[in-house]
Amino acid sequence: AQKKQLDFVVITHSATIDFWIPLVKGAQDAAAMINAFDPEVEITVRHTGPSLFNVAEQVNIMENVIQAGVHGIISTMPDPTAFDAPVQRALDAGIPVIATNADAGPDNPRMAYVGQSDFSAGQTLARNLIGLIGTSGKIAIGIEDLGHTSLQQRLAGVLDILDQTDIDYTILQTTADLTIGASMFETYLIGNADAKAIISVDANTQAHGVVIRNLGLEGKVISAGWDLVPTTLDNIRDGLTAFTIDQQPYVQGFYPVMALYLYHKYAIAPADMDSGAGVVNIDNIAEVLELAEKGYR
Amino acid sequence: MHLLNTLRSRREIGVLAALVVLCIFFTVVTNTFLTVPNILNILRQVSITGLIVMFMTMLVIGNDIDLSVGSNFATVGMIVALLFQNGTNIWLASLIGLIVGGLLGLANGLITVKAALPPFIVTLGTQMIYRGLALVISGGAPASVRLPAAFYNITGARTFWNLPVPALWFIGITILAAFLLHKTSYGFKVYATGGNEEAARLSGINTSRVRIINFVLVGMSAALAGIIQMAYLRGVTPTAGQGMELMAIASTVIGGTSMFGGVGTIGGAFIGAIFMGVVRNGLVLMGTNAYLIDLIIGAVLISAVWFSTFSTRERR
Amino acid sequence: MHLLNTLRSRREIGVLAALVVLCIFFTVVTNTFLTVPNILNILRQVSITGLIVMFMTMLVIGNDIDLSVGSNFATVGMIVALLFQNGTNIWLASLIGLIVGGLLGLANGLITVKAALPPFIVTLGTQMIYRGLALVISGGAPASVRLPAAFYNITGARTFWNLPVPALWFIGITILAAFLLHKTSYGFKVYATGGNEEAARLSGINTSRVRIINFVLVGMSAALAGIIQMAYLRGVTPTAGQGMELMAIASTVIGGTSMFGGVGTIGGAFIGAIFMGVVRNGLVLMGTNAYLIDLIIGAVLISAVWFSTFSTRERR
Amino acid sequence: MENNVLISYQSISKRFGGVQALQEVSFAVNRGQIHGLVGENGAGKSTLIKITGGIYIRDSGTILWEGNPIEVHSPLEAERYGISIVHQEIPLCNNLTVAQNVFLGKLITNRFGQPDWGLMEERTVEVFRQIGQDIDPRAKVGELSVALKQLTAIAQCLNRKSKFIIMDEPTSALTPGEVGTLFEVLRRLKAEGTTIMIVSHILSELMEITDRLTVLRNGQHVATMDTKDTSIDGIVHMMVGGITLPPPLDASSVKDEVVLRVRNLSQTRLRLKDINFDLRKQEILGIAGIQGAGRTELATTLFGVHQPSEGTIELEGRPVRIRSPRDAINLGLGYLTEDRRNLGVFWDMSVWQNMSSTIIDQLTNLRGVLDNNRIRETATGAIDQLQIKTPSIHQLIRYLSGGNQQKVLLARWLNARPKVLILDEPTRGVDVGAKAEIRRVIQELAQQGISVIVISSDLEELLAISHRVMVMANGSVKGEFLAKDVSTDEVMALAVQK
Ligand SMILES: Nc1ncnc2c1ncn2[C@@H]1O[C@H](COP(=O)(O)OP(=O)(O)OP(=O)(O)O)[C@@H](O)[C@H]1O
Ligand SMILES: Nc1ncnc2c1ncn2[C@@H]1O[C@H](COP(=O)(O)OP(=O)(O)OP(=O)(O)O)[C@@H](O)[C@H]1O
Ligand SMILES: [Mg+2]
Ligand SMILES: [Mg+2]
Repeated sequence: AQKKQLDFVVITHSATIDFWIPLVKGAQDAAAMINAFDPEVEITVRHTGPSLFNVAEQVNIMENVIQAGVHGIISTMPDPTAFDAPVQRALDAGIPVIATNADAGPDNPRMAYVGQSDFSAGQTLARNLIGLIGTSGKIAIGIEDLGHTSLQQRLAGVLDILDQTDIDYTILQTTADLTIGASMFETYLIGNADAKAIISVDANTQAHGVVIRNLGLEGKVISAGWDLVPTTLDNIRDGLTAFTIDQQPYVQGFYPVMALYLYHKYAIAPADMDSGAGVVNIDNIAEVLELAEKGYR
Repeated sequence: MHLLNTLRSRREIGVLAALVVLCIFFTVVTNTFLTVPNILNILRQVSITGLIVMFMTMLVIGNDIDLSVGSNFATVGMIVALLFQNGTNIWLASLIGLIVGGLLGLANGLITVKAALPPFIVTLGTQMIYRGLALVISGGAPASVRLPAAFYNITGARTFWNLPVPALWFIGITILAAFLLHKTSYGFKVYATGGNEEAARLSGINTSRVRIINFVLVGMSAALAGIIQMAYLRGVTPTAGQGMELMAIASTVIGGTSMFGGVGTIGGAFIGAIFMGVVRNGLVLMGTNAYLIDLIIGAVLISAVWFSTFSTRERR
Repeated sequence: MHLLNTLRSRREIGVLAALVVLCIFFTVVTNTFLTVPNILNILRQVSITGLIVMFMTMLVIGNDIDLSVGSNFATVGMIVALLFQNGTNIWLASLIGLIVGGLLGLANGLITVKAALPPFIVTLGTQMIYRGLALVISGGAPASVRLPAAFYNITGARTFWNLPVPALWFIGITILAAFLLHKTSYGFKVYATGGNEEAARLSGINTSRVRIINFVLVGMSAALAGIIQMAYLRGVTPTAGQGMELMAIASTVIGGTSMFGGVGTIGGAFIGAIFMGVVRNGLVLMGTNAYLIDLIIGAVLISAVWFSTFSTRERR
Repeated sequence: MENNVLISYQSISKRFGGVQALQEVSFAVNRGQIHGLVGENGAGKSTLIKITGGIYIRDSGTILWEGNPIEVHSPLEAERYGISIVHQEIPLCNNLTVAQNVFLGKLITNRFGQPDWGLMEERTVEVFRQIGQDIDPRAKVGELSVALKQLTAIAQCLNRKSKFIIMDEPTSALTPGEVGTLFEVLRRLKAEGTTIMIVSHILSELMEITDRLTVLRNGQHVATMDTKDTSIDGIVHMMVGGITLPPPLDASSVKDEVVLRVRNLSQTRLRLKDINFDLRKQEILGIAGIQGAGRTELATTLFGVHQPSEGTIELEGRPVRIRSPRDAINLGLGYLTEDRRNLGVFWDMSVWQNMSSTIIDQLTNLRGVLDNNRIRETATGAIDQLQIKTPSIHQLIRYLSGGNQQKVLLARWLNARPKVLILDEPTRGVDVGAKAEIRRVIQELAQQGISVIVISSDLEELLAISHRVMVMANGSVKGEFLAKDVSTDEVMALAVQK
């Protein structure tokens, strides 16, 4: 019999960074599993998006994708309202939409959201940090891009906990450029010899290692942050960075494809799912490194 | 009429031909490119930057440049959204937004002209300042708005047989700009100022005023774009519009405007604005790898500018 | 000697005075600014962009501009890191990286000069193309490297009484560039080309060659910066160096180089490069609100350029 | 008598850095007269004019306009008083058409406030007809010859119908015929009551057209007198303290050996047709013609700026292909441009740098490192030889007067030691003293074995300086004469041939 062709598209807000590799792999693995399991369908998964963070451009791309006529959209929605209209247009055109990784909130007509709650993940980081440095002292918090919704949410989660302690924090805008990021932390640590920790709410965490090593502050300053970037994992293994928060993006790709399949096959309504906040530290680093190698983490 | 008139010049013919070739290519390789909804889609997508391109073109013809439009765009969108959230009437808020946009442009113009500094550097500085403003007033958080229908309908909606309103604004502003640049003495003064500021001044043209007005106009167009974008997306992020200035300048130059001032048309600018939108749209429709899209756009940009200047290049 | 010589001109005096005022200010309001480790820190921090500023200055004096250096920087860093990861000897990999950087610069130069297109647009296009290259070859993933000590020691380390090696490279390249621009006939030709390309050509100067060599030099300096940066950070991200071109150009202009070509010095460029680093450093030491930093930097940038041109502004 | 004065300068002073451009200059211009302003290069003529036009602000002194002190801060204000100026440096918008330039800043608009180009184009044609030119009002000024650009600037000024017209060297790019027509227009304006002040380095012109003359020297006022009470020699004496013109040429020094042989040279785009001539060793060959004759085009084609579409060029008996100015220089050619402002000077560079651009590679030691001693020797040598007035070799050329700038550029080409030197309008805008010096230098060069081609619109000078003259019109050669055998009228007759 003729197989039913289902084209799904993953749209991310900065399609060219490798963060999405596990997410897309999760989606493709799910498609492969279904294709093997169900002889009646043939699912394809394609990944697209603006090359760098740009909400307006992402909306344009979503509109173009709707125009091209696909059978399901899995999209990050790093803006509370911008995606309302295009998602509605997709639904009107009979294309189901699931939000992944970054959510626009329940007012958006998307059918479901799969991903980490940025705010609670921020709280998780802060709680773990307090476990290491106590409830007082000075720290710096780096954020790549002021105004980026997810990052601001994570920051809010971190501050929510820190504001209940005596910890004195300074916020640094590190930009996505590691040189500037490293300079900012370096300058901060030179200016604040008594600082206890530096943290980042994004992949700029990888810059911590160099700074701590160059200033000879190994063991004196705690480093923590987000995402499983190779350099960050190396830093954890080398004892320069204490821990990093993993969003487990594999799940954020895998589950939406499953949900879209079930929607097309049995009209089962997709449901929300929390992809959790995995903490990676010296205890589980070996295992994570191995999985990251394979593209699952 | 104006458009037709200005199209006669050879510069636009080159890039118009390139645009046609591009459209034929996309029509052949995708089966969705040449459909009414997609054409409307492209028009809508280019309209936000396109609004700015018109006055950027006028500014560049006057031999200036503005790198701060993207920040201006975000700041104004943010101001209007926050005023509205705090209970200001949306029409009043928009008016204030337009005025603020004009004032930010005025600041660019005054510093550039009165302190005789290169506009590239001045507006690079104000790009950072205005972006900082957007961040400070918003605290870094995006703002969402639920606009009254009357306002939404004339800014962000799709009306009249699904025609996107932003595209109508774009076309309206294009006609307005074409009139101003090609049919009034103000437009003539812009060409004179950009062609040889010294000569224009010696013959009694107040070139400082022309240049400052140009900056105000481009500032107001960025503000208008910011307001329409805010309405269309029903909200605004303080990081909106980054890199927009470069795309606006690129469209301007693709449209045949000389970066050395004195030469260019609104008709060309219109084609230039559409051109960039068509490329982006077509590439996504083709399912091009995201890693390659910017690379291809960069190459197309250079080729398009080459095309648009080819016909007028001096032969020897 | 060269530096001292070039410092005599008034343009640099203005911005040097501004730099001194700024340093005094930061010394008073913070108690860590004027300490040896912090000064070394600033030197190290400005060194990466600073390397590029020197040749960007030469390029701008020749009346060109390069917006693609940040992408070139990332591409080369990435190529060297990946070659090394795949078993290539790091010295060979670095040599290849430098050559690639030079070739990317050569491409900019050839397109700009031979197709007679504005360098702003050409290098805006190649900025996207080279960034695309970095993304394609890396698959978007950052690469980390464990470099051999010998290589690390002469690129990224801190040696000789904790002196950061990147800063030594920066100073070395500054002296080299000063020599080339101010003491050789090549430098003379750069000034002539930037001052009046037609007249230079009629004097028998091969202006095309001068301009293309300038592009190659700035490309190679971006490559060198990319390699040193990769060594210092022990890795590289494909998104590195975004916006670097604008900071390099800003430093160039702060240092007294005219955006219209023909005027500028390496001594000034050196001060300009330091200036931007001091501002960033001082603001962070002061604990300035992150939301305000870019805003302040933008304002300081405009003021600094105003200072550096103030003394030479034409009186009437 | 007093109310006969339109404008009166009283103790005007102006200083630029170390240069006292004007020092307590006082004189008056009478209503309805043509007033000549003369002085050597750098005497302060343009400075005085720019002060009148609101471009520079004087340091001290008073300007009385119809008896009342006035302050002019901008060209616009000058315009309001009815002062209109043709500046020496011909600033025009090259991107605009002739009509647009003529009406620049003075647009005629219809009742909707829109520019009425049709009307303005008609008027432009009219104004040009007055000065004896047929013009396409829609031609882009950037594509016009230097002469037409100058006429456009003049047309712009005439079009304003001002009370007081100032022309700073309006004739420097014009041929005698054009100058004649222009003077007729000026006389008519005078008859209509317009006051005119005019600067020129061609004193015979001033003797012909002016009623009164003011002489400036080193920024100081020397004298103002009625033209009929003085003579060219008298003025020269006041300006520079007397000059000696070089002795007439001795044709016997010209060798038979042909250095440059041009055969059937054509350049389609530049409308050069079938040009043939020989240039002998130590010969000075003058090329005469009116604007548009194609003399500059011939010179730049020989110099490798353009490629000939047909024909051959032989240098010292060898056929050569000249692809670029670089090639030309290597083969021993030199070319001094007629367009000093745009194609000659490096404005932000010093005197020595401007002199050295053709030989910079020779002013280095082994590895391209500049040799400061040789640079200094070469530069000071040239300054002495050409008597260039500059405080030092490091002075920026922009601070030199026009004539001295011209001498610096001449030095640039002497330094290159060419076998064949083409000088395009070498004495344009140069004062009498410097003219004589440049003439002397040209003759010395020929004596030293260099062959020189001189293009000049000053026919008298051309005939005085050359061994032989070649007349061009419409891109082809119309005739060739020994200079001593021909009169200016005979040459002009050929030059205007269709
Ligand atoms: N903007 C300026 N800055 C510095 N010096 C200047 C400036 N303008 C003129 N000068 C100097 O003032 C003096 C008078 O110059 P001016 O141009 O008035 O001479 P001129 O009589 O018009 O000479 P020419 O016949 O060569 O045109 C010269 O020494 C000149 O170098
Ligand atoms: N770049 C150009 N493209 C096309 N035509 C040109 C160009 N430059 C000059 N011409 C034309 O070539 C002809 C000759 O130019 P030009 O008037 O400069 O000759 P000339 O004999 O050197 O005169 P003069 O030196 O007295 O101005 C003119 O008709 C001019 O319009
Ligand atoms: Mg003068
Ligand atoms: Mg000529």
